[in-house]
Amino acid sequence: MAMLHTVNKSPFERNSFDSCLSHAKAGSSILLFEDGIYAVVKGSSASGKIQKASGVSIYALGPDLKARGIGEDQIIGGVTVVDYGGFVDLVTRHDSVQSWL
Amino acid sequence: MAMLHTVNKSPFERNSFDSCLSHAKAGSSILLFEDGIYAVVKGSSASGKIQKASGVSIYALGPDLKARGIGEDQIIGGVTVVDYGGFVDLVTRHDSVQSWL
Amino acid sequence: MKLAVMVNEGPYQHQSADSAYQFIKAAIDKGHEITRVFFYHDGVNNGTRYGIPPQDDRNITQQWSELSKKHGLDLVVCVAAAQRRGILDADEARRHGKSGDNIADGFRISGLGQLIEAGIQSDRLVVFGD
Amino acid sequence: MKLAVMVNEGPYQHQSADSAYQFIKAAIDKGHEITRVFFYHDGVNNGTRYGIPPQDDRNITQQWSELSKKHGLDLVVCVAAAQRRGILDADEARRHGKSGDNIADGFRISGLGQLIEAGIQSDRLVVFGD
Amino acid sequence: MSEIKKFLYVNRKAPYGTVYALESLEVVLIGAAFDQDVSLAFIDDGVFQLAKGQKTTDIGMKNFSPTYSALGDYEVKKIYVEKESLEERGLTPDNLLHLTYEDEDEDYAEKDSIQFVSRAELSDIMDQQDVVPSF
Amino acid sequence: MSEIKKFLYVNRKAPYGTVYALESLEVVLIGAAFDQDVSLAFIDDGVFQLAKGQKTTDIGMKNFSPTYSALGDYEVKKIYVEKESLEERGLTPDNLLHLTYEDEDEDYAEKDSIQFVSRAELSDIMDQQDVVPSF
Repeated sequence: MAMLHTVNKSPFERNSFDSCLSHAKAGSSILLFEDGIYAVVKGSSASGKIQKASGVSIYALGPDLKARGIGEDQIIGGVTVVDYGGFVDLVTRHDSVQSWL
Repeated sequence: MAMLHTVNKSPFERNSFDSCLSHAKAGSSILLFEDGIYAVVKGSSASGKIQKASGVSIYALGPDLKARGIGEDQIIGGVTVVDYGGFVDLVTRHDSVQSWL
Repeated sequence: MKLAVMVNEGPYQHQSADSAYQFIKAAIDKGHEITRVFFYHDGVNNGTRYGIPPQDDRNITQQWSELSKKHGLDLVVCVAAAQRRGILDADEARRHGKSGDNIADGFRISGLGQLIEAGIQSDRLVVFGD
Repeated sequence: MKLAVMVNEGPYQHQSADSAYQFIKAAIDKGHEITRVFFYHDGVNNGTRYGIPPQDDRNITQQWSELSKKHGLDLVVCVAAAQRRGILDADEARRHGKSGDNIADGFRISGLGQLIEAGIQSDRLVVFGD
Repeated sequence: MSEIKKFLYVNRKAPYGTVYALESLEVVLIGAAFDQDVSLAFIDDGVFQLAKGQKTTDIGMKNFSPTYSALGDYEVKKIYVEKESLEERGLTPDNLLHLTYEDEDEDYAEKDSIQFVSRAELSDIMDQQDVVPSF
Repeated sequence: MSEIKKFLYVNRKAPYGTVYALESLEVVLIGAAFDQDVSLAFIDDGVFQLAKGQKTTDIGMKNFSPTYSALGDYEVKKIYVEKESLEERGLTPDNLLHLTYEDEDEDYAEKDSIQFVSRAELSDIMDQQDVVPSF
C-alpha cells in the first residue's frame, strides 16, 4: 500500500519531520505544509536529510511557501510544489493518510 | 547577573532544551519542569548533553517527575530535585527569568 | 471520494483550522464529499459564536458556518472535549445550569462515536493538529 | 517579593495553566505578592465560566476564581486575545451585540498595557506557555 | 455494511504536559465498541504514556495511567511499542506497565498485549492501516 | 517612580503556523508606549518572522510582516538576529526585511535596526535583561 504522510511542523523545532522520515517506506509520499515547508529550504540543516530519503516522494504546499516568503528558487530540487487542490489529490491517490503532529 | 532558564518541553520533541543549553551562561541555572524533566533520565540521548554543560546548575521539578513515573533513581547525578516552593525560591534567587517555550 | 476531517486545535492559535478549511474547500471544488468535520481537543473552540476577530482578519468560525450552510457540511464538536473547554449548546447549558450557550450556527455537539463512524464510512480520514 | 505571571495556553490542552496555578499557590504560601496574572494567547480560555470538566478531574477556572477570592489575585484577560477567541464580559457582549457573556468570577478583561505594567512594577515576570 | 477497517492510533506525545494522551485514550475506549481491527502504536515520546508508577497528586491532575491496564477488557490487544524510541529515552520494558488480555481462544489465558517492535517493523504496520487517527 | 527596565522580547517561533509571532508583535507595539529599554531577539525559528516577500493571500490569513518595518517609528531600534539560527535554516541577511529607524541624535539619519549577532553575543544580551516575555 502507499501511504501519504503529512508534516506541518518546522523540522528545526520538532522531531515530527525526523520521525516521519524514519518511518516512511519506499513508495510512500510526504507532504510538507504549514511550518513543515521549512524542511525544503536549500542550504538548511534539514534539507540534507530529505535528499537522503530514497524512494519517498516529497511535496510542499505552495500557499504555505508563499506565505512565509520562501521562493521556489530557494528550495531544493526534487520537491513537487502543490496547491490545496494538489493536497486533496495526494490524499485520494494514496491508500491512507498519517498526520505527524 | 544570574538568570534562571526554564524548559517545559521534552528534549526529544522540541529544540527548546538544546537552544536553552546553548544560550545559558556559566553561573546561570536551568529548571526543567512539565515534559522538560525527561532530559534528566539516565541513559537517554538528552542527559548526555546536560553533563557537558559546565557551570550551569540543573534543577528538575519533583512533582512532574513523580507524575510521569520517573523515579529519583532513574535520573542522572548532579541534578537537584525541587518542589513548587523550590521553583519559587529559584525565581526569587536569580535576577531574571527566561522561559524557553 | 468520501473524506472525513478531524481538527485538533482551536482557531487562531494554530494554523490547523485554517488549513483544514482550505483543504475542505478544495476537496468540495473537486467534487468530493466531506462526510464530516470532527472537532476534538481544543478544536472544539472553532465552534464558539462569541469570537470577535479584528475586522482586517478572517473570522474562522463564521467561515465554517458559511461553508456548512452552503454545502451542508456536518460540523461535529466532541461533547466531552467541549464540556471541558466551555463550548455549550442550549441543551447542554440548560442541563448543567449555565446561564447561556455559545455554539455557532452549523455546529452540533455529539459523541466521539461520530469520529469512529466517520472513519469507518469514509474513504480517507485527514487529521489537522499541532 | 513582587511576582507577575503570564499564562499563554488554555486550560487542559497544555499543563501551563496547572503549573502556573501551583507556582502561584507556592509563592503565596512563601509570603510573596502576586502582582498580577496576565492571560494571553489561548490563555484567555482559562477565564470561561462555561467549562464543565469531568467530576473526577480538576476545574481549572474554578481554581483560579477561588484563589482570586481568597487572596485578592488580579486575574487579567487580554482584551484583544479574548475577542479573537470568544471570551466576553457583559460590557463586551453588549457592545458587540453578542447574546451573552462567559467570563468567570474573579477575571477581568483589560489591555496589553497591563502586562507591561506588571513587568515594570514587579521584581520578576514568569511565563508559562507551550 | 459490515466492512472491518484497520484503525491504528498513533501516540507520539508524553502524558500530562499536553492533553493528547488522555483524550486519545478516550477515543480508543469509545472506538472499541465499533468492532473494528484496532491497534495502538507508542512511538517517540508516546512511550512515556506507558511508564509505570505515575503519581499525579502533587501536580493536581488526574492519573489516567490505570486506564491502559483496562484496554484488555475492551478487546484492545495489539499494542506496539517501538524499541528505538524506548532506548533513546533511557527506558527499558521494565519501566513500563504490564498490559495483558485474556485470550478467549485459549481458555482465557492471560497474554501480554504489548509487543516491542523495531522501527522498521512499525513502519510496516503503519503502512497496512486504513485509518490513522493521530493526536 | 521612573525606573527604566530592560525588556527583551524573545521570538523563537515561525509565523503563521502559530499565532505567537503576531501576538508577540502586538505586545511590542503596546509596550513601546511605556518608555522602557526595549530589545527584540529573533533566534531559532523566530528568524523566519523577518523573511521578506511574505504573501498570505492563498492561506487566507493576514500578512502582518509589514508591521516589522513600522517598529522604527515606535522607537524600537534594537533588533537582534542570531547568525547561527539564520545559517542553520539556509537563510542569509539578504532574505530578511530591511528594518530601519531615524536617529534623532544624528539629524534623523536612517540607520539599520537589525544587528546580526553570534549565539555567544546573544547569550550576553539575554543575561543583562530584567524582563523577558516569551511567547
